[in-house]
Amino acid sequence: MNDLLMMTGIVKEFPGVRALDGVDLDVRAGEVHCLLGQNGAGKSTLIRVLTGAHQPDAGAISINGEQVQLNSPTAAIQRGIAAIYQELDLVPELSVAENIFLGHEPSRFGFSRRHEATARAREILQGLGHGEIPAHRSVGSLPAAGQQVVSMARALSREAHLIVMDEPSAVLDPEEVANLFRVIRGLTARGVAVVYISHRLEEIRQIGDRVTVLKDGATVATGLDARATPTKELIRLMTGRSIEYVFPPRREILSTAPVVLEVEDLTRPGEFAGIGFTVRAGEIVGLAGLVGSGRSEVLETVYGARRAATGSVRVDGVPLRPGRVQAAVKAGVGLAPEERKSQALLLDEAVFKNITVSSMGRFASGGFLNGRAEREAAAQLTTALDVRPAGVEYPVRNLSGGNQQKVVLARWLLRECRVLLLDEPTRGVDVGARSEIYALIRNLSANGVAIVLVSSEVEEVLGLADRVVVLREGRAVHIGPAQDIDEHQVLDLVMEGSAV
Amino acid sequence: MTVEDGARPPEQTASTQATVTPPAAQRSTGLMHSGVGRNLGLVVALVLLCIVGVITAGHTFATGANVLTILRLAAVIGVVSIGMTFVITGGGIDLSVGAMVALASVWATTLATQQLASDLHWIFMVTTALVVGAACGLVNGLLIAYGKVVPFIATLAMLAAARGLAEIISDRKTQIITVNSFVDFFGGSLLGVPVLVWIFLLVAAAGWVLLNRTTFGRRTFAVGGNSEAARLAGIKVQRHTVALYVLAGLCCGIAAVMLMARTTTGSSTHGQLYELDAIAAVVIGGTLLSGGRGTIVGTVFGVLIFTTLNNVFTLNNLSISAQSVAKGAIIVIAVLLQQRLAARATSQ
Amino acid sequence: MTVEDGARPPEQTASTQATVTPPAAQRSTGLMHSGVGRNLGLVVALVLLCIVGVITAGHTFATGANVLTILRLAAVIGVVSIGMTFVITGGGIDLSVGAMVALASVWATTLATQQLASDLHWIFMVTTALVVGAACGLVNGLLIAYGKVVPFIATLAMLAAARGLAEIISDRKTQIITVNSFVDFFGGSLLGVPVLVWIFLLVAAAGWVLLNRTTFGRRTFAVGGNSEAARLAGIKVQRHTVALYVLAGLCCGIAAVMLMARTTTGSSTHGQLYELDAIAAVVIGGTLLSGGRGTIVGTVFGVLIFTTLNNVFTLNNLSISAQSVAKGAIIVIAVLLQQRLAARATSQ
Amino acid sequence: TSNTPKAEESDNAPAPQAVAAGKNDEPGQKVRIGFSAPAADHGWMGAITKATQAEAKKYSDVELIVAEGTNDVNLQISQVETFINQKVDAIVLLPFDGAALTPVATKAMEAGITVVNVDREFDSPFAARTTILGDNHGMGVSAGTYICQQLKDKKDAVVAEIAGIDSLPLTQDRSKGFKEALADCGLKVSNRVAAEFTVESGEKAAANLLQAAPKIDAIWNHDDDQGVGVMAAIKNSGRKEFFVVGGAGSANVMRDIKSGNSLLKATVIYPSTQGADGVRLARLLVQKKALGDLVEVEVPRTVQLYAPVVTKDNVDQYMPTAFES
Ligand SMILES: Nc1ncnc2c1ncn2[C@@H]1O[C@H](COP(=O)(O)OP(=O)(O)OP(=O)(O)O)[C@@H](O)[C@H]1O
Ligand SMILES: Nc1ncnc2c1ncn2[C@@H]1O[C@H](COP(=O)(O)OP(=O)(O)OP(=O)(O)O)[C@@H](O)[C@H]1O
Ligand SMILES: [Mg+2]
Ligand SMILES: [Mg+2]
Repeated sequence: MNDLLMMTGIVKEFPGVRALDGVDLDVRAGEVHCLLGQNGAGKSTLIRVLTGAHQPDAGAISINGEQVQLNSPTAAIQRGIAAIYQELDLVPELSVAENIFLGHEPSRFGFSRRHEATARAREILQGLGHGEIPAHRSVGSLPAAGQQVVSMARALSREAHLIVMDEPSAVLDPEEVANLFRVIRGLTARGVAVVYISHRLEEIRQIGDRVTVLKDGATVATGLDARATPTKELIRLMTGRSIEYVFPPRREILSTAPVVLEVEDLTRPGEFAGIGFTVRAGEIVGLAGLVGSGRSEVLETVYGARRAATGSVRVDGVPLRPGRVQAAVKAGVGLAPEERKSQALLLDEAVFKNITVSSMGRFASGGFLNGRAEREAAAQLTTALDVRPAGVEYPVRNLSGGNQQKVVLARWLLRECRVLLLDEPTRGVDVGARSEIYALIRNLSANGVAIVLVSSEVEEVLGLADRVVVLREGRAVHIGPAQDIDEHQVLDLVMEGSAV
Repeated sequence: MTVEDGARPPEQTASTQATVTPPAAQRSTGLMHSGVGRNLGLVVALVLLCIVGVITAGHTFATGANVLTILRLAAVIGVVSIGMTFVITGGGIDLSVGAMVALASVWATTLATQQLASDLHWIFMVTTALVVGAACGLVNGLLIAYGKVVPFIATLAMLAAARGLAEIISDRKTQIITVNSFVDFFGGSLLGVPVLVWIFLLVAAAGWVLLNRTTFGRRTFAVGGNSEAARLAGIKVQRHTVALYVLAGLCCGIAAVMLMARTTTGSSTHGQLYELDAIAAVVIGGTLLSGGRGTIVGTVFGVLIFTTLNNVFTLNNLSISAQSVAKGAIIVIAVLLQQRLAARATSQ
Repeated sequence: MTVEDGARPPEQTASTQATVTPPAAQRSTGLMHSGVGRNLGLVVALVLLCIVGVITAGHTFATGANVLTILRLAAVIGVVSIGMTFVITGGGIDLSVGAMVALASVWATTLATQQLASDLHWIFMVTTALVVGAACGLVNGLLIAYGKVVPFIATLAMLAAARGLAEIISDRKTQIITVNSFVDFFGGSLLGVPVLVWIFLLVAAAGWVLLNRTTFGRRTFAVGGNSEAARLAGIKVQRHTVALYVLAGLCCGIAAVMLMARTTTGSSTHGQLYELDAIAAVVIGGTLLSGGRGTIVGTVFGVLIFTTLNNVFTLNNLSISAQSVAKGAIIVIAVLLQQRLAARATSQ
Repeated sequence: TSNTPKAEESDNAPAPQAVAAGKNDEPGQKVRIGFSAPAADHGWMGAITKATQAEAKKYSDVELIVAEGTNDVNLQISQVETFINQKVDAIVLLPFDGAALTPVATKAMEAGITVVNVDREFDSPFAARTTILGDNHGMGVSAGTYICQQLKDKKDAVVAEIAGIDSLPLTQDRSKGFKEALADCGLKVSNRVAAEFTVESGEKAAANLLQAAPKIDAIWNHDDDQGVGVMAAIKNSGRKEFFVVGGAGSANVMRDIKSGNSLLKATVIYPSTQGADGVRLARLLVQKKALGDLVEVEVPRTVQLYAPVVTKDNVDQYMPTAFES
């Protein structure tokens, strides 16, 4: 018994919500301890209590058998606890190196030693397999995945005994995840403990040692063997029910179905070139590719959020005015963007306002809004997607990460779109809600909506899409029916770009 | 399309309806609380001020005439502050309000305009003021939305330019209004309440409805809260931004008309430092300077607190410098009070 | 939010702005470019202004004496603006700078202080001014960091209170400095350059080093850019915020000393509207009003542009009203220029 | 008291007039007076309020209510309204803008309150019972005349002007008078800058002016408080080829003139005791007393104060009324 960390009976209340209601967690040195739970179960809150970001209302924390009071992030850092938070907590204006060493900058007499910082940052990034990220570039200009790497580097830059990782793999593609696991194994080999949170159960099996399951703010199981415990059992513990975690059956797309979306020769220098594909009514086209292959850029360009250098986008045969979101929206195109916090959510607004913001016209007469109708429509969706807490008046800021994602999705489900562009729609969403989202997407396509789906989980792309476009370094290297290709072939394609 | 069809079997939802979630009823009272709580501190601050007023100058403070005096004073800056609330909620700021008031008042009282007004109808003076205000607002809005000039700088430039223009037009002379029908109408009363106060009430009510009950208001929050998200949600962010500044300019035009009626003059020195007064009222009312959160009711309270403070000071014959110090202290106390009470109300 | 987005070129707003991993070398020249480019527009604006000055008033404008006049004028507001740059970069704002200058100047020129100074050393006057400035800043900082009063309101309150206090202490009299050693030292020159200009240069240089080369500076960016991230990284955000306001207060103390030397007086009317001037200089220099991005060099340029503008106006005997209009137009032009040039420099 | 510049001497030297004034000074019916003036953002305006308060203190039967100084006419109107609500006996009003305060002053008069208008004139005779004015135009004329006298032989003399707040009508009046007087002797204003009545703005304006004009023969500076800054700038520039005429008449300046070793050779008085006189007249009006040295039994409608030039020769005469700014 060498418990590095013991948390017992942790309670944390927010106005109106008891996020943690007696959680127990024990972590041993050198192990990867996985934390499972549905969206809103309280995982992130527990982590924030552990890192001193939140003060618990009750409960005890001891480290190496010694009772401690973690009343500030500094206190936790001094105890050797480092974290990668779910919401990337970086300073966009500062450089990569500065972010990594924020709070413990190499310095002499208060003067920062920038060369040392840059050198050490490079070292750490190299160790993470990302020597290509320039240490002096401002973090705000990195893509989400790059920022995630910086977050990791920052956690590693502290001499920590315990590193907490809150959904680090959400923005990573399979190759990156493998790389992450390599790093984690290196850490545990040195006796560092890792608390690992993810909604992808296969990852738990690959990297985890023991599992603790949270449900509704309480520990429902702890010390489970990460490899031996059956998936069914884990899901039952998390959700209180058993879910068949499968993709809904595929329907036949009629070749007579009209082409709704036509993308032709779309190019943005430096991002992607010569992208062309079509989507029929009721069809789902999946974009596969590594992080940085330009999938998000393609979607945003189709949507008009970026202006294409060349090429055209047509909806129902009518060309869209390039670089105009308005034109796309008017033509019935919707985009659920990749970064929910900065691109999608109005954090201080109520859930229902976030959901109806793109369909306000429907609830307004003469510019006046019918608040009741809005709330009802929103409530219907949040119930369908199992957003917790269930009230539509709740400010989105206070929702857990996964639930925020569901709110974004609900916005576009509400809007009657002809074309729906979904960028990582299930990022951070728990297994239960995930299968519900799959069903919803299928349902939409069954009703004639043309869907373009971007996901870093190849399994998801293949499971949902009718046709797959594989991108590599901004070029389409393969377009074809999803049935004709398997996961390995896709992975080969995204990395090599050679023939199947 | 088919969201409704998309909903899955009902039992599934029911079974996952978790226990963490408090019942809907409970939450809605919580929200009620925070709704009141948001302004509770302001109400308390205002009531405290009134109590001080009654104790120290009861015989005059608590009279109807004095209340009307306070309201009349509040009316002009109040209307400006309503416009400012929109701009700030939408993530901007407008330093040019005072200058716009001055320019509108000067333009609406030029000989030519007054001639037109006395020949035909005073409505021409009013229209001139409103158009001038709105036009200045339009320039602000275009510079900010399409020229990408930061609001602080664009409106600071407008401040300088509009006041300079007002001076040039008026040749730095105070222009006296000779159109009696104008003065009679706006200087008069309706049901015992001055027309100016009615205008303030109307503008505040219209502002409240616009901000809280219309798509325009909803978009304002969205644009101010996260303009990128608003853009991707299909809102015409730039056009909306322009509209917000035009609205603020329009409010300045209305305020100019009110000030013209009150002073029977148009002058390039009207509206000095209104930008600070208005922003202070808006911010003390609880609107976030960074945008995305705004409250008309709070702004009205903010204006009333400042004007009542002035009134109580005048009644009490405090030394002028001491007034200044006291004002600083009272502002801080009001904000601290507001915070503590709001926090308590929300946490209940 | 709009504030910053407004300033950015459109491509940058789209979140995942990047090219397919350009090589590091290429990116680093890009950075160089943007480093120069960031101030290129300001340089061009200043040069244009100077060209106008030379053309319209060549015989007087381009003289060494006139350059020194401009620098002397820039010095006081320049020092204030350096302090303001820190506060704004750290995500705050300080409206009380002018009032703090006034209070510090008054306190440092009371009979008692001057007596002490003439008996012992003028350093006592300087110390008094610095301590008063820093103390006011401390109050601001404590109210904002620990009292959680929004900076706008807290410093607005300080504005009222400090000016009122200055009036009480001075009894609204202009306090004339009789300590000759003080006036001689600060009014003098060193190597042909006025001491005041030296002080400005020193403060600017120290500010640059502090902001760009020390952990304090890095943390200022962090606190202003994402205060929650800074807190989670173990930075004592509240303490840092207090330090920023103390720094601004200290700069006001220095500015007070400079103003005392220039006018040989202390007065409660010193420093009027410095808040607007300083914020304008800082913002035109490229510091983000919403925090997280700040540049001392830009601020210095901002200050120089405004002072040169005034100088050129005066040399040309322009009427004040016309100056006002022209000023508005020139500010906008400078910003637009700056933007276009910066955008081009970055996109290359 | 009378409307001559010597009026205030009666306070310091209880000489002949004291008999008449003394009678008036006897405590009578209690008088509540409201006083409102623009913001004390410069020395002269601060001195006005101070002198007014000091004067009121001298009378046991006067209660003075002072409102916060403001440059917002809206607020000043409301202050007068508050005085009306308080049912004061008299209001001494130095309006930020005379025309703008006329309606509310008229309202006060209609409510039976005696209004005494100070310094900046209303545009209706019904708005005030009595008006006390400085002579802004006369100030300019006096300054211009003095400069003409001093430069009588130099036809191409360079005369510069440092005005006060340029957006105020009073500044316009002063400049107009100055220009007219200079024109009489064939001179003109070669360089004109405007400051804001504060020391700091004076220094700034003067520093720029000295650059703009490499050679100057005379400078008229409208306001002595900003003059402190002007003199500081001049000292800094090390220039000595000209002389300076001040305005308003602060004690500092008078001491400078008296010392004789300053470039400041003269100043034109603009009395800062107008508010104080206003209080006195308001008291007399309410108590229905007459003005001491006049035969007339009513207080006059208008009292315009004189704008004499103070030089080394006559400075002692004016020292007592000078304001400490
Ligand atoms: N600051 C806050 N204020 C109010 N409620 C909060 C706050 N933070 C979290 N909550 C609530 O606490 C509960 C737990 O949230 P938490 O973020 O810990 O969930 P999670 O398990 O991390 O979910 P996910 O998998 O979606 O990230 C949620 O119901 C959430 O709405
Ligand atoms: N690890 C990295 N370091 C630096 N830059 C990167 C990295 N990964 C990607 N980029 C840059 O980001 C750009 C776009 O990345 P982005 O993540 O938006 O692409 P994506 O295909 O949409 O992937 P995702 O699924 O993560 O959204 C790429 O063109 C590349 O220049
Ligand atoms: Mg979470
Ligand atoms: Mg992407």
